[in-house]
Amino acid sequence: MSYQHAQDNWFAAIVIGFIALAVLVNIIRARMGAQLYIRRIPGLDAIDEAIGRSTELGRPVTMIPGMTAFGVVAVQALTIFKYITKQIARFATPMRLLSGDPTVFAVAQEAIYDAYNEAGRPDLYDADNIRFLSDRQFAFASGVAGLIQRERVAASFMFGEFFAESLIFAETGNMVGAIQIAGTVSFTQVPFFVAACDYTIIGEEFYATSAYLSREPVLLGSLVGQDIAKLLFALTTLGGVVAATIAGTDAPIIKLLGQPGGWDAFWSSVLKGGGQ
Amino acid sequence: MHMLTNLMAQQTIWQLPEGSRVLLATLIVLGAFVLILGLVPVLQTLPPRGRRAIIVTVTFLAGLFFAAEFFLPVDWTAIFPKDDPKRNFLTPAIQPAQNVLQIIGALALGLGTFGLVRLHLRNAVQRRAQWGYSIVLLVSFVVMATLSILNTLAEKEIVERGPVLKRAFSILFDYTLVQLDAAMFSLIAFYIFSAAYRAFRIRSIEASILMFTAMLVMIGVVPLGAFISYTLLGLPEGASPEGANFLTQLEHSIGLPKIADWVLTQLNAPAQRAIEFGVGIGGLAMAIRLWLSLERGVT
Amino acid sequence: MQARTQTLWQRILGIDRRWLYLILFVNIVTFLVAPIRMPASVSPPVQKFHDEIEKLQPGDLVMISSNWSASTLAENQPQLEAVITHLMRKQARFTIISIEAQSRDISYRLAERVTKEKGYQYGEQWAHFGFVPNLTVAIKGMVTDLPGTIKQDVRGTEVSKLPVVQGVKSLSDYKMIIDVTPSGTVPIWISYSPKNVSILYCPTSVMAAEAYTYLDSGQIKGMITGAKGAQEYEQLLTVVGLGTRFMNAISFSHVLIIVFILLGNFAMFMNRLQQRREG
Amino acid sequence: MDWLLEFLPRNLDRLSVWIGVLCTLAIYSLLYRENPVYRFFEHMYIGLAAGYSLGPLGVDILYRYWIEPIWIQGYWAWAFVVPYGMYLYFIFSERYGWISRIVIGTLIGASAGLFFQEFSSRYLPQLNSTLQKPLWVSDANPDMTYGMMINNILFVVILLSVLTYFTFSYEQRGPVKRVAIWGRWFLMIGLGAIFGNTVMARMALLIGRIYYLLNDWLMIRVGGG
Repeated sequence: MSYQHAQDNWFAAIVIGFIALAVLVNIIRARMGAQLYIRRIPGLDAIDEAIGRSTELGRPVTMIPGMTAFGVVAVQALTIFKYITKQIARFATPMRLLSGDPTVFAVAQEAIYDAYNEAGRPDLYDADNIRFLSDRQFAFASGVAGLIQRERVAASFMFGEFFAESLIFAETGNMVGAIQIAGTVSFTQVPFFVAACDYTIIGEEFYATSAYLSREPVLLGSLVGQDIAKLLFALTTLGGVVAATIAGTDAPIIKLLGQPGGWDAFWSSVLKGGGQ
Repeated sequence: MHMLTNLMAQQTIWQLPEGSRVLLATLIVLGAFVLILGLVPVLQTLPPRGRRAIIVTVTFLAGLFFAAEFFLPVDWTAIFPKDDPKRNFLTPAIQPAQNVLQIIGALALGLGTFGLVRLHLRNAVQRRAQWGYSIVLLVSFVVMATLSILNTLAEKEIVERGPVLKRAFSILFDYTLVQLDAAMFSLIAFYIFSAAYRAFRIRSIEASILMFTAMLVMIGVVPLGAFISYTLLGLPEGASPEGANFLTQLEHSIGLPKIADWVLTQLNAPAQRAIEFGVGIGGLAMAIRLWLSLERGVT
Repeated sequence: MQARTQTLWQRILGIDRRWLYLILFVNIVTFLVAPIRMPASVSPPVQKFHDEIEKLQPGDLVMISSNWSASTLAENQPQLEAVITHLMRKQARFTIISIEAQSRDISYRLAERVTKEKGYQYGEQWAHFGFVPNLTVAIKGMVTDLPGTIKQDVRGTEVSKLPVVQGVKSLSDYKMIIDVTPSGTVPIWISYSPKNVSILYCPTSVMAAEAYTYLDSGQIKGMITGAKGAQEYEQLLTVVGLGTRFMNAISFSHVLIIVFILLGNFAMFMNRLQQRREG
Repeated sequence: MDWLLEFLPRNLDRLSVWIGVLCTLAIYSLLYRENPVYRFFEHMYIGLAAGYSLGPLGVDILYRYWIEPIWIQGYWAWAFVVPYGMYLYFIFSERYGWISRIVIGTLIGASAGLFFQEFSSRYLPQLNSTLQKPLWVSDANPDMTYGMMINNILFVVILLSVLTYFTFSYEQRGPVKRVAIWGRWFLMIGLGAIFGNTVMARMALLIGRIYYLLNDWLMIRVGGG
């Protein structure tokens, strides 16, 4: 059940092409000045409140991308942390960024340095505040739990991909009374964040976060494209189940819509028809 | 193209001749270091715009390689032999490309470790608060790194695995590190209890739904659920008989284990799938923006 | 705001979490030791597992692959104990193999204890092959030349000199492979082991979901899922083992959590009521 | 007396049990509060973990993918990979820092490019399996029961309403808002189910540890018999 190449089912190429088009067209539209809307995402409004509290108490803010391996999710998490860092730079609030992946750690160094620079406070940047603890899941968790308790952090931001250790972070943060905002694409960890954090950003909200925070036209435009893509998924689902109801689950159309190897029969019939 | 792969298989241009391989290889590696690091002063003369152009180009090319390999048709049976049809001309290069990423990952690990050691060395040298613990970390790091590297080399049969190495490694890895893993992992059991106690209150509709489903599943998945449903309440166990009427069917499907299973497979699965679709689409849009350097993200 | 003494309900609501931790700990210790039995309903995969072993003749050879260590002890140890007990009952011979030092030590110690109780002879009726670093390579090797691949057992005896595998040249001389594991090793066994050898599977509860397709297709002949499956298995064997104890402790920890959730809600309700009454 | 003799760390096997117990108790002390013992073990833990990784994830990878191909097999072109990767180390330099971004750019580009395959193989089969859910018992699907029909309809309804909740670019109001709220409630059902289902696995972890303390350390026989 997996795709090595687009040819395993050309529907993949069609879907990706459609989504890419929808995203790019709307990015261009946004750049040309179209006014785009984004709905409220409650947890994100609390970021400023959390930063404010940290500043008041003079205790640090932690940013935890967890064990997220370097990739699209990690870059998004770092983009969010960069935004948060720009905010705290204004008040010179202390921060710690704790990563469990060395590549993410390396990129985070750059991102945070940039954030302080862009906020006009390069003097506040201290490389020691961006830390790689361990790439071993629970060694990392023990380090984070210890640090959260020792430094009695006032606000904790957890963004990225998380595994079983999520609850260790969230509960220790809760113990010291930190305001906690978590955002993750890992569905299985969402319930634990919901139970232990003040606000939880779920699923795709994670990718909408940077658009919401920065209101950059490119990101808002992309979001419109993403909504169109979801509409495509919804319509495909509706159309597909109706087709399956009428013609049965073995109907050729169902095979064409994303079943690995589903186009083989189609191609062979076309090729045979053409060849003879 | 097939000829080219054949050529590569015979190793005429890519492979050094057998005889003086070690010396030649060493020279080439040294040359590569001089060449690549020698580029740095040249790169440094670029204006900011040129620097950005290089980064954007490199990003695009790296993405293009993997994207093209995925999208290009693979059944070029005229070019490739029939027994191996699932590839295009880029496919043979995928494994080497993955290896390059692995090597960069290993170098990044060196970077991360360097950062960790530097922080704690500074703590120790400058006698910052709690510097004693930094010493603990450094000592355990040095000892374990030595043993672990020796152990890896012993696996490659480069060094001999003496009894001391074997014992010491086993004590530090099997009896310390693994035990610490298990202990830290099991802490979650305590935390799951306190989190449930605190959070599962009938405060809002959402919190109540969360609480009731969690409790239902919790009871349903352990034998106690079966005990309550089948022994105490006397509900019929197992699947309902063929052609049974609606009431019998209902009776057979309201045991707690059945309901818990139904919630997990029929109610949880579509919600999870919807989230997955959103995450996939969001990730795809992000990947496109990063590939084309459309957003001022982290680079 | 003047300081007021807390009511009982407020105290319950604001209970120090350390009390919760202590209560959970004590609860688990109690139900681990307490001799309470709760009947389990035996699920089809466990029944199939049991029937498959019942088919063994005395002297048949079984390979047990044991890859768990400290973290998943509560799920995998009851499985391994129950399986070995059943194999000994059927007078089958068995050998154990692991993929890392950790799981080798833990499974060797366990098998030694369990076999000693029933008077099973090491070397004659069972043996431990130690650990192989790469499972795929090891299975491929064992299929062509078993003694040459393993070389020595865990006690340093040459495999070719062990009576238990006397005359065994290949993995295909075995009747059955039982994989007791917390990780994804079973696809490797399925892919590389000889087709005439049937495979049984003992995963943790988290891993079990992915295995149902193999069960449907008959690539694995039976499955014991976590401690819960072990309890069902023990019931089939009519013994009270670790599975029953562990499952008891798990069941009652669930009860504890639910009781506390209800208590918390009740306290919240009463507290509100009281506050409203006080105006 | 016999018990005490057995209990004490009199040989290496026993000592290893004691070490394991010490580690466990030190970690558990965090439950009471952060303390010097925990701190000691935490730092030791991170040191050990960092040291351990260098073997399998550092030396092993470099040996297998770099040293072996060049020096033993003679594929000289690999020589350029490590110096290029070394650009990453310029990160610590203020002046040359930007050079590390070339390598980071490579990594970002690669992960973006790889995402196309990940997207296809992870999400499209899921989409396809959603399509195989007929909503009505009919001749086209002879094996279907009324139970399956209800489940299929529920599946599609939940999927679409949760998907509606996750739209961002317009104001959700009227019927759309109602659907989105339902979507969020369905989501909570899913989350509750996962919570409840995970409790068992986590309790098993703790029971494993407690069993270790009781059985291996205190030598209290639990179970069996």
